[in-house]
Amino acid sequence: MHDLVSFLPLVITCTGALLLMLYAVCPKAEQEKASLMSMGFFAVAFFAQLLVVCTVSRPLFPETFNGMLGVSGFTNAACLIVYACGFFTTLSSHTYFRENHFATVEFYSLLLFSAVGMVLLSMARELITAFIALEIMSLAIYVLVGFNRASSRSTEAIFKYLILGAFSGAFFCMGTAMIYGAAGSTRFDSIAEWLAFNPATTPLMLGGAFFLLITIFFKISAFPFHAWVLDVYDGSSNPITGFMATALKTAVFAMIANFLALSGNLHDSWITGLFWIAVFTMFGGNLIAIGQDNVKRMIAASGIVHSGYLLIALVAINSEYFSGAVIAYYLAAYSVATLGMFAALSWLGGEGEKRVTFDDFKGLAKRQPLAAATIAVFLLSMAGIPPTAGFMGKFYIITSAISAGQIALGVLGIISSIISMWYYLRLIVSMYFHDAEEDFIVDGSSLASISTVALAVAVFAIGLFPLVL
Amino acid sequence: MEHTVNYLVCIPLLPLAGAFVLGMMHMLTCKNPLPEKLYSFLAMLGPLGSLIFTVIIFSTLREMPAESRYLTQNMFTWFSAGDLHVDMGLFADPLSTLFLIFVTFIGSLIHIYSIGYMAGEENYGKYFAYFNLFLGSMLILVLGNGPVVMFIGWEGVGLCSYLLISFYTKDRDNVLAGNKAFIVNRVGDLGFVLGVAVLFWGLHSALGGAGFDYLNIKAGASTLTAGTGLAVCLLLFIGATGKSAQFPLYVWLPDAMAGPTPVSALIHAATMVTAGIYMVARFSFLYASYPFAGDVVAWVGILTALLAAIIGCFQRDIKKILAYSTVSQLGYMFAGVGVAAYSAGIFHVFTHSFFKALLFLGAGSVIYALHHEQDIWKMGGLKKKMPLTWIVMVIGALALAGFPPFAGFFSKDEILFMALAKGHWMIWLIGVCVAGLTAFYSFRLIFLVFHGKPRDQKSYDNAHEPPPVMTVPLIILAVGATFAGFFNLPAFFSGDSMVSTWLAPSLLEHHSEASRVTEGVAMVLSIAVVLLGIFYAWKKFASKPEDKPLTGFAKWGEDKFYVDEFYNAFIVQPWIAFGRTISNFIEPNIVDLPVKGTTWLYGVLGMLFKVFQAGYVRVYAIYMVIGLSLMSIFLSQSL
Amino acid sequence: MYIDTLFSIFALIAIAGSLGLVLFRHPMQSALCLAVTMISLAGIYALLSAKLIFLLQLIVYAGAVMAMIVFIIMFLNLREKDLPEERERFTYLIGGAVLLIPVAWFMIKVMKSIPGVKNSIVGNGFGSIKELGQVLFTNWLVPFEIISLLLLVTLVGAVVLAGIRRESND
Amino acid sequence: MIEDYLVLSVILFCIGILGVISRRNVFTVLMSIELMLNAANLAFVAFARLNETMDGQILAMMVIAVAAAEAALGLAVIILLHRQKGRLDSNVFSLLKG
Repeated sequence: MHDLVSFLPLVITCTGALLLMLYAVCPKAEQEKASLMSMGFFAVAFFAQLLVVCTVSRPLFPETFNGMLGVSGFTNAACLIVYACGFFTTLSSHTYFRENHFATVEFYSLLLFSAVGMVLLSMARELITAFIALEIMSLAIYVLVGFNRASSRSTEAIFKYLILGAFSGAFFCMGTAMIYGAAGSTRFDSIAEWLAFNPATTPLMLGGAFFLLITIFFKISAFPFHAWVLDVYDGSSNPITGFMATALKTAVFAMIANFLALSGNLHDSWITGLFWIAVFTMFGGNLIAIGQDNVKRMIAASGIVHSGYLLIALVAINSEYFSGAVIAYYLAAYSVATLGMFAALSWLGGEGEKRVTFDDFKGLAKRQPLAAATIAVFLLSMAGIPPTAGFMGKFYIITSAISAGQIALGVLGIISSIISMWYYLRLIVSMYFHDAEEDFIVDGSSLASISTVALAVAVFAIGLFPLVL
Repeated sequence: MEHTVNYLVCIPLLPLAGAFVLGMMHMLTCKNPLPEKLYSFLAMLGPLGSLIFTVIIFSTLREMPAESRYLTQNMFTWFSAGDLHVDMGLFADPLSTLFLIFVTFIGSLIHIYSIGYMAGEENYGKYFAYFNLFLGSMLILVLGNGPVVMFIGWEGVGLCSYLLISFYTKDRDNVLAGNKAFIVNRVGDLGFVLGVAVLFWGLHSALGGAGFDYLNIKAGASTLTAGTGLAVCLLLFIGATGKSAQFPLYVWLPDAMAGPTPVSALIHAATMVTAGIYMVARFSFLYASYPFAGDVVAWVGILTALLAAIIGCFQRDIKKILAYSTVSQLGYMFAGVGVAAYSAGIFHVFTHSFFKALLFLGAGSVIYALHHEQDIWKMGGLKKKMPLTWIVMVIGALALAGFPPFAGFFSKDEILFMALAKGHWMIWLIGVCVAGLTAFYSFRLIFLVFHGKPRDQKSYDNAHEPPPVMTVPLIILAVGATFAGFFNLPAFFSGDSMVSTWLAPSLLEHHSEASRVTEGVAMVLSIAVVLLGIFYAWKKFASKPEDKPLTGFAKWGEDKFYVDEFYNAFIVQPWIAFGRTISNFIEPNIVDLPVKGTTWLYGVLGMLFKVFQAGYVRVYAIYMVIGLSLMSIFLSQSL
Repeated sequence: MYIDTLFSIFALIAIAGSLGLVLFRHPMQSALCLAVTMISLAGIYALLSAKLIFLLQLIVYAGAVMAMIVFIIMFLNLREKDLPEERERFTYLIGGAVLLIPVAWFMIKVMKSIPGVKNSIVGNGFGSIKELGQVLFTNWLVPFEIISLLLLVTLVGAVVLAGIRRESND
Repeated sequence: MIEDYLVLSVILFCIGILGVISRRNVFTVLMSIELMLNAANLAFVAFARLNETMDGQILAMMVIAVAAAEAALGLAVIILLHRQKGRLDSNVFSLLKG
C-alpha cells in the first residue's frame, strides 16, 4: 500500500502524458486547453508528491520490481523540484505560445513524458533502468528542443543535442557493461555488496564508473563536456530552456548522487577526479559566460558554473549518512531562479524571441519596473547575494565542502562566485542604468508574469526556509 | 523558579512589526496616502502592547526571590563559530525592566503626542514607521541577553536616529545633521565593537563554548587579567560616549534638533542617549573592579556636565538649550555610575526621562503654537496665551533644576551625595556648580518664553494651546516629573529607596554611609545654589531682558567653545583631503591596477573561449574526446 | 578449437565492416558495411551462447533498424552533390586515432584485467528464449515496462518532427 | 578466451568514436553511434557468458530497444535537416556559435 502511494505521483504524470497524447489525436484539440490540463497534472502530481515526502528510504515493490526503483528523502525532494519545474514551465509556455505559434498538444504530452523520465531517473536503483529513464527524458527533451520545425536555429539545436547526447549515451552503456562485468549485477544494492568486499579501484569497476560519469558530466554540462549547452539552450524555446536547465539537471544529479553514495568506497575513489572537474567546470563556465552577449547563452554558461558548485557538493557528500539535503536545497534554489529567469524571458521575449541580448533589455526598469525587479532578484540569487535562496545554497555547499576537509574547493567556489557577479550584474546594469530604447509592450496579465512574481517570492521564501527549520 | 518565558520577544517584536506594517503601507500608498487616523492607530498598537507586556514582566519579577530575579528567552542560535556561541536571546532583570518601564511608557506618550504634532505632515506613515522601529531597536538593546544582541539594538537606534533627524529631507542642513549623528555614533560604535571583541578574547577560554551572554560573562569576569579588563571598560566607555553624547563625542546631539520635536524628545528622554548609561550599568560588575575606569567615567561625565551647562546658558534656540541640558544631565549620570553609585545614576535616567520628555514636548507645543519659531528672543509673554503649557514647563524646569520636591531633586542629589560620600569631593563641588548653572539656564528659558512682553506681536497673536492629544501627554508627564522622585525616597526623608532596592540584584554596588549631618548640609547647600541660579535668572531676564550681542566668554559660550570648528579644521578637513588624495591619485593608479589587469585578462580569456564555441557538432565531440583521453591517461596510472 | 577460429573470422569481418562504415564516403556504402558488422556480431553472439540475442541482432538490428536507415537514405535520394566533400576526413581520422590511443589503451587494460576463461558453448538452455523470458518477466519487469514508455515517446516525437502537423493555432 | 571478445568490443567502440569525431556526413555519424551501442552490447553478452548469468543478455536486449528508438528519432531529425537545408553536412549547421 505504502509503495503504491509513493508511486502515485509518477502514475499521475504518466497518465497525464498518455491522456494528452490521446487528446492530440482528437480533431478539436486545442493547445491552450492542453496547457491547462498539463498544468493541472503537474500540480496534482506535486501535491501527491508532497503527501509522500515523509516516506522513509526504501525500495519500491521489492518483490515485483526486484529493487530497481526506490525512494528516499532525497529522491522525494528531487521529484518535488521536477514537478514544480514542470508546473512553472507550463505556465511560461502558456504565455510564450501566445506570441510564438508553433505549439501543438503533443508539446505538453512530451513535457509530461520527460518529467516521467526524470522522476524514474531519480528513483532508479539499477543502471539499465536509469539508462532507459535517461533516454525517455532525453528523447522527449530532444523533440521539445526541436519543436519549432520552421526555425533553423531550433533544428540545429536538436541536431547537436541529439548527436552528442546519443554519443554520450553510448558511454553509459559501455560503463554499465563494465560494472556488470565487475560486480555481476547492475543493481545498486548488489554493487554496494560487492564493493564491501572489493576495492572500487578494481579496473572494471573504475572503468565502468568512469564511463558512467562521462555521460553524467555531459548531461550536467561539466567541463569539457559542456560545449553543446550554449547552442542548445540558445536554439530552443524559452520555456524549454528553463525546463532543461532545471528539471533535467535535478534528475541527473539525483541519479549520480544516489549512485556515488551507494558505497563510501566508490565515492572516495572519485574525490580527486570530481575535485578537478568541479574546479575546471566552475572556472571554464565563468570564462565562457563572460564573453556572452545573449542572455540565454549567458544563463546557459552560468548553468555550467552552477553544475560546478553542485559537483563540489558531490565531492562533499557523506556516503554513510547520505541525505542529499545540500544538493537538493541548492537545486531548488537554482531552479527557482533559473525558471524565474526563463519565465520572465518567455513573457518579455516577444514574438520570435526578438529580445535576447543584454542590449535588448536596456532601460527595462523604466518601462517595466516589476519585471526588471524580478529579473534582478533572480540574477542576484544566482550570483549568491544574501538573503536570497542562492546565497543560502552556496553557503551550505561551501560549508559542507569545508567540513568534508575540501577547504581549497570551498575557497575556489567563493572566488568563482565573485567572478560570476561580472555577468550577472551586467544585465542588471543594462536594465537599470540605461535609458529605454523601446516600450516593452507585453501582455502583463499573462500566466508567465504571475509565475515570475511567484518565483521571485519563492527565491526569498526558500532563502528563509532554513531559518524556519 | 522557572526563568524561561516565551513572551519576552513580544516586547521588541510588537513595535518592529508595527514598523514593518506601517512601512509597507506607506510604500504601497505613498501616492495617495491612507487616512492619518489609520496610521496613528496602528502606530499606537506596538508601544502600548509593549507597555502591557512590560507590566506583566515587572509583576512576574516581583514575585521571584530577589537574588535570582531574571527571565530569559532563547529564540535560536544566531551563530556559532569556534568558541564564540551567540544565541538570539532576551534577558530581563530588574535593571532592564526599569528601563523597559520608562522606555515603553514615555515612548507611548510621545507617540500619542506625535499624532497631534505631525498632523497634516507629508510622509506621516513613514514617520511612525521609523518611530516604531526606533522604539523596537531600543527595546532590543535593553532586552538583549548579551553584548552581541545588544549591538543589534545599538546599531538600530543609531540608524533610526539618522533617519529621523534627517526626516525633513528637503533641507540639506537636516541631512547633514543626520549624517553627523550617524558618523559620530559610528566612532563610538567602533569602541564598543572593539570592547566586545577584547572581552570575548579575554574570556573565550573561561566561556569554553558556552553562550556569550551576560550571565556567563559575569560568571567568567573574574578570570580577566587586569589589563584586559581595563581595556574592555575604557573601550566600552568610548562606545557609551558616542551614544550618550559625552565629551568628546557629544557634538551630534545639539545638531540632532533638526528632526521633528517629538523625535528629539524620544532621543533625549526614552531612547538612544540612555543606552550608554545602561551599558555601563549593565557591565557594572566590570567597572566596579577597575576603579580607574570608574574615575575616567566620572570625570568625563562631570566635565561634560559643566561644559554643556555653560554652553546652555548662552544659547538662543529653545531646543538647543534643552539639548545641552540633556548633555549636561547625562554627564551627571555618568558621574554617578563612575563613582560606582549605579542605582543613583540609573534613577537619574529614570527621572530625567520624565522631565526631559516633558520639557521637549512643552517646547514642541510652543514651537507648534508659534509656527516653527525656535528663537527664545522672539518669544515672550506666552503665559497668558498658553497657561497649561506654562505650568507644565515650570514643573519641568523645576525638576531639571533639581528643586525639591520635584523628581530631579532626589536623583541629582543622590548622585552628588554619593560622590561626596565616596570621597570624590571635587566632583561634588563641580556638580553643585553645574546645578546652579542648570537652574539659571532653565529659568532663563522660562522667563524669556513665558514672561515679560511679547517681542514678536504677530506670532504672539496667533499663539494658542495645542489640541488635547498633545496636552494630555504633557499633563501625564508633568505628574510624573513631580512625583517620580518619590520612588526612591532616601532614608534621610525616612523613605525606603525603592528603586535602589529593586535594582540591587542587577548591580554590583557598595553602599557607603556618611553621616546624616553631612547629607543634610550638602542638600541645603545645593538647594541654596539652585535658588541662587533661579534668582539670578529672574533678575536678569524676568522683567526687562536685553538682547544685546554677547562678548568675551559669553560669545565663546554661545559659539559652543568652537568645538565643532575645531573638529572641522583638525579632523574633518584633513580627512576629506586624505580621501581626495586616495580617490584621485592612489585609487586609480595603484589600487586599481591589479583589479584592472585581472579584468582585462578575464576579458581576453572570455573572448578566447568564445572562439572555442565554434558551433560545429564535430568539434564539440572532439572536445569531449580530448577530455576523455586526458582522463584516461590519468586513470591508467592507477591501474 | 573451432570456436576460436570462427571468432577470429567473425571478428575480422566485423572490424573490416566498421572500418568501412567510417571510411566510405557515401552513406549507402557505410550502411551496408554496418549491416555486415552487425551480422558478424550476431555470429559472435551465437558463439557466446546467446541464442535469443543472436536472433534479435539479426531480426531487429540487421533487419529492422538497418532496413529503416537504408530506406531513409534512399528516400532522401541523395546525389553526389548533396554529400559533404570531406576532403579533410583522413586528417581527422589520423588525428582522432592518435587522440583515441589513450582511451583504447585504458579500455583494453580494463578488459584484460578479467580472469582468463576459455569460451565454450554452454548448454542447459543458457540464453534460450524460455529461460531468458523467465528472467525478463521476473527480475527485469521494470525496465521492460518503461521501455514501452520510451517507444511511445519516440513515436510521438517522430510524428512531431517529421510527420504532418495540423496547424491548429495559427 | 573471453577477453578477446571484450577487446573486439573495445576496438569497435573506438572505431565508433572515430566515426563520430571525424565524419561530417550526418548519416555516418548516426551509424557510428549505433556501432558504439553494438560494441557495448557485445561487452554485455561477453560478460554474461563470463559471469554465466543471463542478466547481461537481458541488458543487451534493452540496449537494442533503446538503440532502435534513438535511431528512429535520429532519422526523423535527419529528415528535418534535409528539409531545411537539403544538405547532410554537419558543418552546415553552425548558425549557433560563439
